[in-house]
Amino acid sequence: MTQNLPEIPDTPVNVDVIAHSNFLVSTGATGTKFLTELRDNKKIMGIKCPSCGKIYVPPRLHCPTCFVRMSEWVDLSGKGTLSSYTIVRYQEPYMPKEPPFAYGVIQMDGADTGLAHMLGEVDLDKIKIGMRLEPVFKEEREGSILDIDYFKPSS
Amino acid sequence: MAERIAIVGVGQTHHKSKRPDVTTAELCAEAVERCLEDAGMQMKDIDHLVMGSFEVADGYYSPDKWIIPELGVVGKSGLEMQNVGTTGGVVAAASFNSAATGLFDAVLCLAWQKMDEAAGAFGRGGGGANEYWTGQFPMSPITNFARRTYAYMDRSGCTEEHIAIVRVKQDQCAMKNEYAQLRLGLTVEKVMQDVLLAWPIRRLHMCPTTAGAAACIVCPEEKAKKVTNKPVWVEDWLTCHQGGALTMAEDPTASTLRYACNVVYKRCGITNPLKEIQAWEVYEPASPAELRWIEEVGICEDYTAWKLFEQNKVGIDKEVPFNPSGGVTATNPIGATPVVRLVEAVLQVRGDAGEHQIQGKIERALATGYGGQGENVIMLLRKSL
Amino acid sequence: MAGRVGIVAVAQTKFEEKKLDKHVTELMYDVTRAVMGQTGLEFKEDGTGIDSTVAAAYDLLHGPSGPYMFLGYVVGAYKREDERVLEDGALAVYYGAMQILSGHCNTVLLVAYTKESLIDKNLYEWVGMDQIYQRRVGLDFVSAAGLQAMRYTTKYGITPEQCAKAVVKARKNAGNNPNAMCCDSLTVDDVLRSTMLCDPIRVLEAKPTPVDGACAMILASEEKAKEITDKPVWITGLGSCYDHHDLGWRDLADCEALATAAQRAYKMAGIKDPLKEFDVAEISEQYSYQELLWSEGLAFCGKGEGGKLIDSGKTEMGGELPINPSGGMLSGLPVCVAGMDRVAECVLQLRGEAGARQVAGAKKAVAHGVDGPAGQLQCVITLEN
Amino acid sequence: MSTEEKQEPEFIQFRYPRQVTYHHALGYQSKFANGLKQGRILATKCPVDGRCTIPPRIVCPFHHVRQTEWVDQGQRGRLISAFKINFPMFNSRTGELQNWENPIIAVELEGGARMDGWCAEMDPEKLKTGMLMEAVWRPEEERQGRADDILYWKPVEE
Repeated sequence: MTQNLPEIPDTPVNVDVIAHSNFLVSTGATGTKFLTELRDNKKIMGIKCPSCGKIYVPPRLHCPTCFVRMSEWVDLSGKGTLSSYTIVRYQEPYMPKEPPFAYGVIQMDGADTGLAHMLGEVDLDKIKIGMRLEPVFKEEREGSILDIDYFKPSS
Repeated sequence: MAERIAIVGVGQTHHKSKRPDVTTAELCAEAVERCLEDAGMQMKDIDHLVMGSFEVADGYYSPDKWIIPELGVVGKSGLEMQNVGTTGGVVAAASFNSAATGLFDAVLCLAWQKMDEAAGAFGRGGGGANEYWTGQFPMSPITNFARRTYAYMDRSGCTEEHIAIVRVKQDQCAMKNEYAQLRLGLTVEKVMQDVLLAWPIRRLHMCPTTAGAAACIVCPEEKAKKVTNKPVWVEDWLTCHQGGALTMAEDPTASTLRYACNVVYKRCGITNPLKEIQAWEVYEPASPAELRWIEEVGICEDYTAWKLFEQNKVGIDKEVPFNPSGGVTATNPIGATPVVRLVEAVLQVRGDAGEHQIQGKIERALATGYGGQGENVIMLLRKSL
Repeated sequence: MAGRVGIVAVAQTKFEEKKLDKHVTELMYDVTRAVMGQTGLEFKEDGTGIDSTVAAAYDLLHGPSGPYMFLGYVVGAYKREDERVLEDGALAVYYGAMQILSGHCNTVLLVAYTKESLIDKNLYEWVGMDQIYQRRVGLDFVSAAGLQAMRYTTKYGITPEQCAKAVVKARKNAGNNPNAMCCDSLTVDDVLRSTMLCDPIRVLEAKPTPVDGACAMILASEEKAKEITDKPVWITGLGSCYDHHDLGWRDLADCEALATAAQRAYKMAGIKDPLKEFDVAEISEQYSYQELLWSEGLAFCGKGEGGKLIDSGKTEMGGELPINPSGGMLSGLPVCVAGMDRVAECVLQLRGEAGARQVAGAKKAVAHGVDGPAGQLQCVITLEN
Repeated sequence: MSTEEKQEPEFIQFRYPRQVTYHHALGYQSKFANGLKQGRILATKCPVDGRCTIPPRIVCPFHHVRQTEWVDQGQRGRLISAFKINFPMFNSRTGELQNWENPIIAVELEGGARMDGWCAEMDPEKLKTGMLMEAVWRPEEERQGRADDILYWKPVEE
């Protein structure tokens, strides 16, 4: 019975294994507050560190440098300045828009950080770092960062 | 080199089945806050982090990146370790190694799992699958332990009722542990009537799905003595894995626990483990596993552990002080579970375990991590140097 | 630091687009047996062989159920110390060195393997973004790099030509490296004519993908290293550092984390003027702009001077500090393996065994690894012969 | 597996449904898969102690030697263990969640290797350790070199 079985080929075989998942994401009390404000009041909120005074958006529960709990919410106008952008020209199934479209980092007025989101209502060739932007909200909102449809140039 | 190291602070979350009120990162921060408070330290005192979770159940690639800012440790060094069920064990081992280099004053060891978010993570052939072959069978930790227990019962003469007694003992311990997730007030009858998942494993026999995190701070000798007056020394540690050497079909009883314990006992001069180690926190993912593990750590002869339960000799302040916290069948945030074991062992050594504290002097405690099909991490703690 | 850590053997596979005829264990086998052959070390239970294995691998990329646990036997994990770092391979070297510095191990086998051809790399990296905000808007590591590139080039006036030069240099250098995937004589114009991928990054300016391959090495304590080989390469400095995860929370044009990691390593190694003191650098640049930006972080030049540095020709072969004589990631290296392979390339250089890509008389080298979006986790390792 | 605790409704949660296909290159295991396509069960053999393993392994985990010899394991084997799962699990061929009616068994083949399989006998009570089992294959044109190329194992009279 022992042989090296030449009659069975060594031809490389490739097997596809399908893996499913359906992960649930908890946004937590802090995330919920931020997302609820987006949904119900079309408002972008920042959160302020009681120790260093910095205002963060999107919020977290703890200050990333002081490690103290943050609970003071700050109303932001939603307006901001573009600090960087990129134009996506490849397609992936997880993208919310058809390429080409632009992502930007928007330095929010009244906050110490920027928010990474999409840009819209703008000629892709005319995007400039430093341009002023304001959010455009979706008509139907569900409590997600995508309730902001995109940021557009403000006059 | 080889600094002696001690654990100067521990913290864990109250383990729950669901935590919609926090993100995974916030859950970790909760354990870290408690840990720092316990040690009387601040985040700025920490200079290195070792962290980890079972990434497959997290649905994340490298979740440390996202969690780091929540912990206020941007700008610090660190790394993420992972090895399925033993993740917490390798995280602890890595934090011990890092602290023992003497390069850092304080190393934070953190592990977490938020199982309420991991729907179907194990339906994908987790916990027992070579990625191509065994992954094609509908295997899970449940089926693994069904086989393991079947083999154990076959060889030992232990019955389903004995396994139910084990589960009841675990629950009795958990009832005294405020951090435990399942505190049910079980009886043998209740366990015997529970839903059968795969004979002889019932739902109550398997570890629950838990959202929880645990952390500890490890310091080299000099720093440890400055920080606290009750450091718990880490006498030895060992990761000992099976590495897919045997599938469940090949040997359903494969385990490296006995081998690993013997290596550690030899290095530390332990000849009578039951006498020399006064508290045990051993990772048993299913209640029948506790029987086999008691034998493998050297407490009794092979295939006789069920008799100890029959004679009511296992539990807090009993002859065999095994898993006073209630163990893994009460609480199982997978990746974090070995660190929970470590935290509980530290509390026992310090005498701070509260209601489930073992009375009498505890000089040594042993905690383990378990994963896959018989991978083990051993952590041996000591009260005095 | 008392005692040093020596690297006594390195091995790498040829890096190819799709190794469809090879299972991932074959890649692991090839490289680990090669380093074992070079040193004569084996896996032995009596303690005379290799003490420990540290792997660097991304489980989610290789299978749905924690596959490393079932592949570990290939690298001798059975009944031995076996841990896995869920980061870039450079972090595995970092941690492997700690296992030795802690006095816990004398010899450590390191292995990093990746088969990018298994799943879509972009999809996999998208899962590495925070799940509530950045992942939801569809950002992945490519678009994160696009944002960083745009910010960096705009802030400091870096020209597209300067970035393109990094690609031209990498591909030219790769011609001297028999293991490299892409080696051709591109011109700056060729690069600038290639399709735009994610402004300002063009297709040729991104790391080719998919790439399959593996890398292994053996670390040993000072005493042991001298026994094993007469050409050990010493690890003189180690540093790692985390940055913010949220792309809007840091200035993408300045890589603070890398600067901190580099300073940690340089302080340990006593390096004051890296451009002068190092003879060769191997860095992980997944995109052309990163060679310039990482050069700044590694203090080869001042902030914003990365463009000038590449214009000066100092980083070409034969220049003052050749960067990536091997071709680096732009010539095609798998993620995760890249960091360890950078260290391996430095070792070859310091041993004078780098063949056609040898930098004559190299004595000190620096290797760099990176993980996370837009270089969130950085690791720097300095080496000396 | 636990008793459900009451869930607070006011926290926002959402899901990421995802399907990932892993393209496994079997490499040295290809001969094993090609064997399945031909209706044959092969195993690798350790040159030191002659132990046969399924799935095939590139090195012997215990002796660390390269395993290059292939051994045909025959079509029959003895039952080692059997169990039935009473909850749905994913099928990796279809990617669907399904109930598994057939018990899952382990058999020790004539060649000495042990492997998993499904059993034709639905009643676990009728399965006895040591029973002789025989492989029942999918039609040749449906075989893909996968575990379920063997549809199930059926008990045979001795």
